[in-house]
Amino acid sequence: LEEPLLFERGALDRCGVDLPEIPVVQDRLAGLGRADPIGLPGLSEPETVRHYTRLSRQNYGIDLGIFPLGSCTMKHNPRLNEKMARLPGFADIHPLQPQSTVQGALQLIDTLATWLKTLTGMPEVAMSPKAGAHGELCGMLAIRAALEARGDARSVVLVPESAHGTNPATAAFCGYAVENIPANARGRVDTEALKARLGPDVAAVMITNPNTCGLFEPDMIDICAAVHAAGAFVYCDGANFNAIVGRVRPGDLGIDAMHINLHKTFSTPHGGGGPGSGPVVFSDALAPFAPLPFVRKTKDGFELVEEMQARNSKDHDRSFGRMVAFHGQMGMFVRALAYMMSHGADGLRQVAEDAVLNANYILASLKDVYTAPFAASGPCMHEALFSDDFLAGTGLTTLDLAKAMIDEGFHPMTMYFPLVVHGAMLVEPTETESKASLDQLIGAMRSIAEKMLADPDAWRTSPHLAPRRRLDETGAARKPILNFKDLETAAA
Amino acid sequence: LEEPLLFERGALDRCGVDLPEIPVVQDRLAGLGRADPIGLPGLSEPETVRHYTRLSRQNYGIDLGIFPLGSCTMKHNPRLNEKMARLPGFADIHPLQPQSTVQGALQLIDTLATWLKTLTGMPEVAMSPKAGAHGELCGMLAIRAALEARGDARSVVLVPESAHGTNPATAAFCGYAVENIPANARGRVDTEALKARLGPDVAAVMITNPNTCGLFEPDMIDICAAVHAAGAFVYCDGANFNAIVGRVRPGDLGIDAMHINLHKTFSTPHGGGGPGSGPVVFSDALAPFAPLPFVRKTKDGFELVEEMQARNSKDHDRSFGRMVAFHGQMGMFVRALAYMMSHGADGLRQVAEDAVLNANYILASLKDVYTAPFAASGPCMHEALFSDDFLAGTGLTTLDLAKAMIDEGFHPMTMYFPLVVHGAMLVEPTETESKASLDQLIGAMRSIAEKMLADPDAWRTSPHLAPRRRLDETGAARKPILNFKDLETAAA
Amino acid sequence: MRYLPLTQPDREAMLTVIGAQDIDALFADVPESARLTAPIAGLPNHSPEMHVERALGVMAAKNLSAGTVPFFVGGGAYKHHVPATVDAIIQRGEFLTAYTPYQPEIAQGTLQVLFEFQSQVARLLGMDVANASMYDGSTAMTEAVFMARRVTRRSKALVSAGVHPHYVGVLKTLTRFTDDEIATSTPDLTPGKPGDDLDALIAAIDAQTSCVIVQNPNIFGHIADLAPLADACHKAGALLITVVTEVVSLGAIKSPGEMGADIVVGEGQSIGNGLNFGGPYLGLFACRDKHVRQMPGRLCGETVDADGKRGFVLTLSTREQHIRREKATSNICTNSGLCALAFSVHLTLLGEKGLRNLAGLNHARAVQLAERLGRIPGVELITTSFFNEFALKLPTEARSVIRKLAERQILGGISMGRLYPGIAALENGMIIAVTETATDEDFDAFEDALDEVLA
Amino acid sequence: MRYLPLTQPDREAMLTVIGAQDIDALFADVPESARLTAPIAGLPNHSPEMHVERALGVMAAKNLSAGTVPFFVGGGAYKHHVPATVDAIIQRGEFLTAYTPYQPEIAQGTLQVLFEFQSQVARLLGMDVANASMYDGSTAMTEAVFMARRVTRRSKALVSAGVHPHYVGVLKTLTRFTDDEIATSTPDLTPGKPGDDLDALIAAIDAQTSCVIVQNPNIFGHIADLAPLADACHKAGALLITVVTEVVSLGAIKSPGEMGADIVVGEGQSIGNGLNFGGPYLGLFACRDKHVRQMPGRLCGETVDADGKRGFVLTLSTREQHIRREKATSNICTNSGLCALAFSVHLTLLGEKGLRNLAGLNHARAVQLAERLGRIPGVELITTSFFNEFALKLPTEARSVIRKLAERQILGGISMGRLYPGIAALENGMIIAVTETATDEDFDAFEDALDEVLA
Repeated sequence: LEEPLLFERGALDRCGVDLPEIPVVQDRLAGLGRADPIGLPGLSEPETVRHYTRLSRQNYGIDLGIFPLGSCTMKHNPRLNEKMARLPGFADIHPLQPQSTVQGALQLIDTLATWLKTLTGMPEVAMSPKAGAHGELCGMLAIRAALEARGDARSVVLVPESAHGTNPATAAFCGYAVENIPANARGRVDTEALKARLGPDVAAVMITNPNTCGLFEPDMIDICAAVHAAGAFVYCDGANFNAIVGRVRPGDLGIDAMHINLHKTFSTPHGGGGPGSGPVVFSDALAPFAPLPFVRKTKDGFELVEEMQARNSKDHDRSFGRMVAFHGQMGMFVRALAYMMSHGADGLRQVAEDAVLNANYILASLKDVYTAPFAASGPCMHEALFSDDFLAGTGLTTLDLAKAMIDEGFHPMTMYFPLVVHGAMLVEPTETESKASLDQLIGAMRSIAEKMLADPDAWRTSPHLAPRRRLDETGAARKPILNFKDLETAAA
Repeated sequence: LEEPLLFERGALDRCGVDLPEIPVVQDRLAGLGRADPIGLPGLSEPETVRHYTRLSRQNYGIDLGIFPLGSCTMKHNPRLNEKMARLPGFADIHPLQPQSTVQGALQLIDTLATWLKTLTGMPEVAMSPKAGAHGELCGMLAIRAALEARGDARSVVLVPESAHGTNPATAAFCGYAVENIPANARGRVDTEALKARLGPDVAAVMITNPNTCGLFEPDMIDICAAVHAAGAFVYCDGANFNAIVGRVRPGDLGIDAMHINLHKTFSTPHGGGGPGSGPVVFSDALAPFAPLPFVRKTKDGFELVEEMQARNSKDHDRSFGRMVAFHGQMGMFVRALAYMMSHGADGLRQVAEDAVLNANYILASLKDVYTAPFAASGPCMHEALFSDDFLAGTGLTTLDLAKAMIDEGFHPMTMYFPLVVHGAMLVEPTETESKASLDQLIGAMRSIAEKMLADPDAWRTSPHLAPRRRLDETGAARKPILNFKDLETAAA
Repeated sequence: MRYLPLTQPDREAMLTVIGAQDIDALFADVPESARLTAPIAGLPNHSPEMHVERALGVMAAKNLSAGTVPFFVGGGAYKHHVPATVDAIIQRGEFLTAYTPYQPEIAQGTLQVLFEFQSQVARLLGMDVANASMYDGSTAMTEAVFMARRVTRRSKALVSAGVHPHYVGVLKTLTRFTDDEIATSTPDLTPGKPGDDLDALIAAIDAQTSCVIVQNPNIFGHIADLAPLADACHKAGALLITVVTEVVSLGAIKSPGEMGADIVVGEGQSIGNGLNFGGPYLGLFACRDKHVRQMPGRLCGETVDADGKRGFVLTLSTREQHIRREKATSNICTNSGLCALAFSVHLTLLGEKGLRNLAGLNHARAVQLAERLGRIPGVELITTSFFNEFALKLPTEARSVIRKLAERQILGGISMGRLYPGIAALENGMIIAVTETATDEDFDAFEDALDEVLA
Repeated sequence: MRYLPLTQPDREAMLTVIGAQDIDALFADVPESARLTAPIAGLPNHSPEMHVERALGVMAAKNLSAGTVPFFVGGGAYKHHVPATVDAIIQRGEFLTAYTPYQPEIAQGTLQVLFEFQSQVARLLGMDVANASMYDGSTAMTEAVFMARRVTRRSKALVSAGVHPHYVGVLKTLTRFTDDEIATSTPDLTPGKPGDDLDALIAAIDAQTSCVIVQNPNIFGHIADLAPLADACHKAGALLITVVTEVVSLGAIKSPGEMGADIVVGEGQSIGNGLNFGGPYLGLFACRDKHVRQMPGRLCGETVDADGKRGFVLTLSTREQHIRREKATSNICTNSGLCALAFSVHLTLLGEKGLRNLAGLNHARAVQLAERLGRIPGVELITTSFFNEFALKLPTEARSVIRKLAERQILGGISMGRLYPGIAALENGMIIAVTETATDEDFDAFEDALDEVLA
């Protein structure tokens, strides 16, 4: 059965809640009462449950099978985390309650901060950024604030061409010109080109490590030293921290700032697109510029510092300001801390090892069939990169292969990213897949590839078994329909 | 993707829990330690979630669509009930805690008891029976205890032929011979036949009202009076109480005992087969024989009376004893009370009205195509009865029709019950279906019937679109495989 | 009325289709005198969700929940830690809101779970075959006695003094009007093997005996080797029925099946299910292959579909009341499907390794506490071989001790006076259960409080 | 390690396939000096689920949760009753554990929900088109300012004194290194229309003005007719940006769209989402059709599949950073999908009728409390036209009053001293929010306590 739109099912006079009676009062709406119909269809509770349950079954989630999106990191989401985040002591407290009534919440934030600082080997952390890209912004704002504080106006940020698209967008947002640094043949930053470009106009280098080809940047220490010598800062995109957590502390490499995607490394759920959470760790050089508010341990408990001018604080004394209305993604903090405590120092190290092992197993098992552009240069980290070169001449591409995987019951890998590799396929299994699950994926990918090479014409129109066949994305963008317009139907 | 058996997936050394370290002690197992492998495969937590999530998707539930099983009553299961049942104050208390520490739990049982007594118009209720059939047993035990208490050994229980199969089974269990009473042409008990059979050997009459044809027994008051005049008791099977709740108090009809399926009338979830809960209301004549334990209101609070001999209780003074280890299905009590409070007296009346209206709408909409054996005798109650007579000559039966409905996306109705109608199809929509949902069902049922009559041969092998085609039930019973036997695989 | 989708215009349109003037016309069969013309008096009208939550929340808050205090109550219901995953899975609508799998093609989820559950239970209990669950341990035990009668065609059941007295109570109630003879005795508090009357049972077996029923670990936590009893039963043509109320013990001690039991019943609450003030719980029932057709309750079996694919169905339903009516093996109709699912999920998370560790931990912690409490002056450890539960003899009446502990916010166990009212010889007895959920701080608090109360 | 499925034999077999000697070989690219050879010091090792629950439970118990006390705190986050159904649905694994719908064929669930969400939000705000959500209200407001600059090619933003000061703070932070000019002012406590500087704003609009930003209801709960301001903006070629932090108000008062706003942003937490100590929340963003290609954030659009069936996809991604990189309209990447789902489910349960009733109830209750508190000697009701939130002027510093109320277990509102530190003229101000969750007993307790504290 197809599930109609809410607007086709519901009606303005239907309702799935019961409310107490409204006391009669003289209204104080200043004549601004809303008179016209809003157009919001309602449903009774049973119909609501059914509508959304049916819709949910048109979705794929990590609970149903492997979700091997490279650079997106879809790992198991423990239900313990969900349970903890729903404790009334966390879920039902207001951000502006008196601080004496939220000491446990502040303690949780402080505890999580300690874990993040210890795992990264960095002295400071800003907790409030709401997502990875928001964290990048936080880091770059601190860098610019630090440079301005020393009166050093610089104008350029260097970004390797394999970077996440958010990196250049963030640098531009902070008023910097962006220059790309090329990759070398081994899929890493061209260190010599980078060093050559450093100079008094360069404010920062934004570098992803492990990078978006799934490779560790071996020259990282060297690069950081060179950047610092040139008076600039190193921003590290920490999206792939899950590959090295517990095995490498980014602080030991010399970086100045890095965001951590709690939903990637620390398993908070993606929920079909968010919410995320992107705390940023800072070096001593940047710590004074970290944003407000922040939690500070005092002799009696914990304090939430919301405003610099009102207090004589020694830390964050040159904070660049507030990034969000309140204090960050508390719900995600609880989940991430539950995950960290569950794994502990030993378990988090195992997380990195298993994530890397799983990715290399896939790489090793498929590189005879799939083109693996950097496999010759050694092991990968948490994700295996392939390209569709092996399909040359068939007229088939990465897209066809991805759609064919859907018919086999798998979510496809990341397609066409990183941009440095043509027809890229980036496969990230994560540490929460079993060997049996990987063997199933590998078997399916081998079999599809072999069949595509044998009979290309049979593979141009997948998927056939999904809730929908290929969707017309061009048409959608050309004449966008972004809203259900037919008020009459809804009112009927 | 097919989901393998747990035993094919798991292994003895896999584990999805972490436990604290075991302290070293001198064991006190008297040499009875378990040495041999048990053979229990384990899975990590991510694999466990996936195994059961995938399995769940091979199930149909009321959350996905209408579940029109007649006499089974599948209505919306509110999530509020689930939330309330999980409050630690209800879910995390032990049945043998001191009574002073469970006063709220006893209050809840007492409150629910008050609702049940008020809704049925009966003076007493036994809360502990674990399901409807267990409630029947409770009622019949009380009847036999009451008869024995007055030294009146009777040997026969009369049961109409349309009764639930549990009724004769229960009567037999209590040591009674069972005699069937025929139905009349209007689908009701043949009152004259019943009265004619009454006599000094008859202990009780077990009667379902509304009956399993979905019809109200119009002579109920008359029957009860006749049974009482003959010195016997009337047990009413309350499985269909949802059809009359708030519109008729069974006590006003003259019955002596009736169980109430909390999972039917009051929406506690069926969970794929249970748990149920079957409190039994009693008349004054039977109240002294009700089982232990029971809750009594005292001046300071509530008391759980567990043992007669230890106390000088005035009520239940001739209790027939204990039916279960503890006090009944507390988890279901919380859910049922949440449902009752949500509806209130006005809402429960509306429940019965809408349930009956929905059933009659189906009956009226399909009786021109489907054979409706009792439609001529007037409206039905909560369920509409059809038969497959209209398929005569096609070689198709109720079973084929039911399986065809699966392919249309619906759960079929109850098949071949009640036994009084050949090829019976019993459709119970419940009050929680919308008109749109009923129209969809009616449309599909009409369309299937019309197509079956037009081209019978196309319809002998449904379903085709379900997770499985028709299953070999005969083979399963002939050589039962009830257990995964291959220990080697699991241990591998 | 948030649960009712029909609107007033819907209702009117439907009445028109039906050809009824109003809703009352549909209730025409109800005798005039029994028709209620208004909502029932004495009950409130419908309530917003918010108000229901508030009212029930107030009741819940009046109870002292196990997780908030040092907790040592057992006696047939045990507080174990249940992983959050278990509850998340059983709340999937497809499991929660499914009915008995009468249409197997669209109920393979429930059916495969039941098949796996049966397999897990059979292995855990050391038996050939288990059913798809029953109401609880006590009713399962009663069903076992009836099954033994069907198998042996005899009707005398010998019940060990170590069987949970509530279970015995249920058995007595349900055999009150049958021809079964139930022979029971009362335990005493002799230190060492409380409730262990195996020798007396062996001596009492005769040609009329259908079955002997023992609980292991018994109500006092005592564990025994049942093999000699099993031999004696089999020699006399009787069945050995074994009851297990703490199934976690089977990760540490020999299963009843390994010791020769013919029918094993149990309370499965310990795995996957919460305390819930006594219900819903999960009756386990297993037997030998040769007796399977005399078994009560639902059974799920493997088969194939029309395409030859493996699938599962409810089977052997010729034993059941909807087919057999008054000749059914039992009047039982529903099972505890959702509790069985919870059990199965938890046991899958544990696996062999986890169950053994969990059992080992329970045992070790119980030994630690037993030794600590046994050193309190005047306190005597009665049960010397046990799994995670043991009995103490106190220098005073235990009921009041338990009450005083509760006043100190400690739920310290069960007084035998509550389980065996009116038996003076037992009133100083106290039964204490220790699971993995008890901390060292809980031990300290308990020991200190008991010391204080007894001082 | 309950979350890690690989066993040691698995790991060894896989290393063999890879051809690596050990796991360290896979980390060969890491410089020797940065390789950690053991688990990181200073952190505990892995913990059983039971222990994690206990530790976090202890922290949670140290907080005073809103549902347990009389509660009147608002200021951009509101406690409303969320039906249990909402949480049950968002916990469905298929929603909870899905990623951004990059493969629309197997993400129609998320996509249809987003399309419905966009449609609901657009109607609620009275606008043509809404996006699929943003981080929160404050970041959405900042994005609106940037969008206005793109549309108007001007860079001066006028911010009303009634806008939430934290929102203004975020805007100032994020424009610190851009060319934007942000003109703000400080509100005062003149009774009647606190924070209402519409006339001054109209006067200040000039040819450099890209946008005017007003909040309605504003931080003091005051509501105003924005139509004159909208006209003034449009005459000057500037955009009117309206912020709504309490979206339930839109069930009672005219929407920003109806009053002429060009961009409406909001905090959607009020519907479907809990307080969560400030996050995750739900940024709403809506605009007119003509500006849609300048809009930030994800958009879901309707299309058809290869068989012509209706389906949904993410669209207009040419605005986004993964395509545009440094030329993107925003660096925003994730949205608040799960919070948007919760919002959409709750709003579906409410429907037009339920939302209007809920809003009516909030307003009536707020009026009742405002009138009661306004009668306390020395207390002045500052906000005379409001929805469910209003400001009081106390005879003393409000911060200490709030603290004293908290000591009495009453969460009585927000002191303006906390929101506007260092501004003496505001320090006696207090902002009080009233929702459907407050009972008459809560009102009594609050009034009595405030009386007592001020006495």
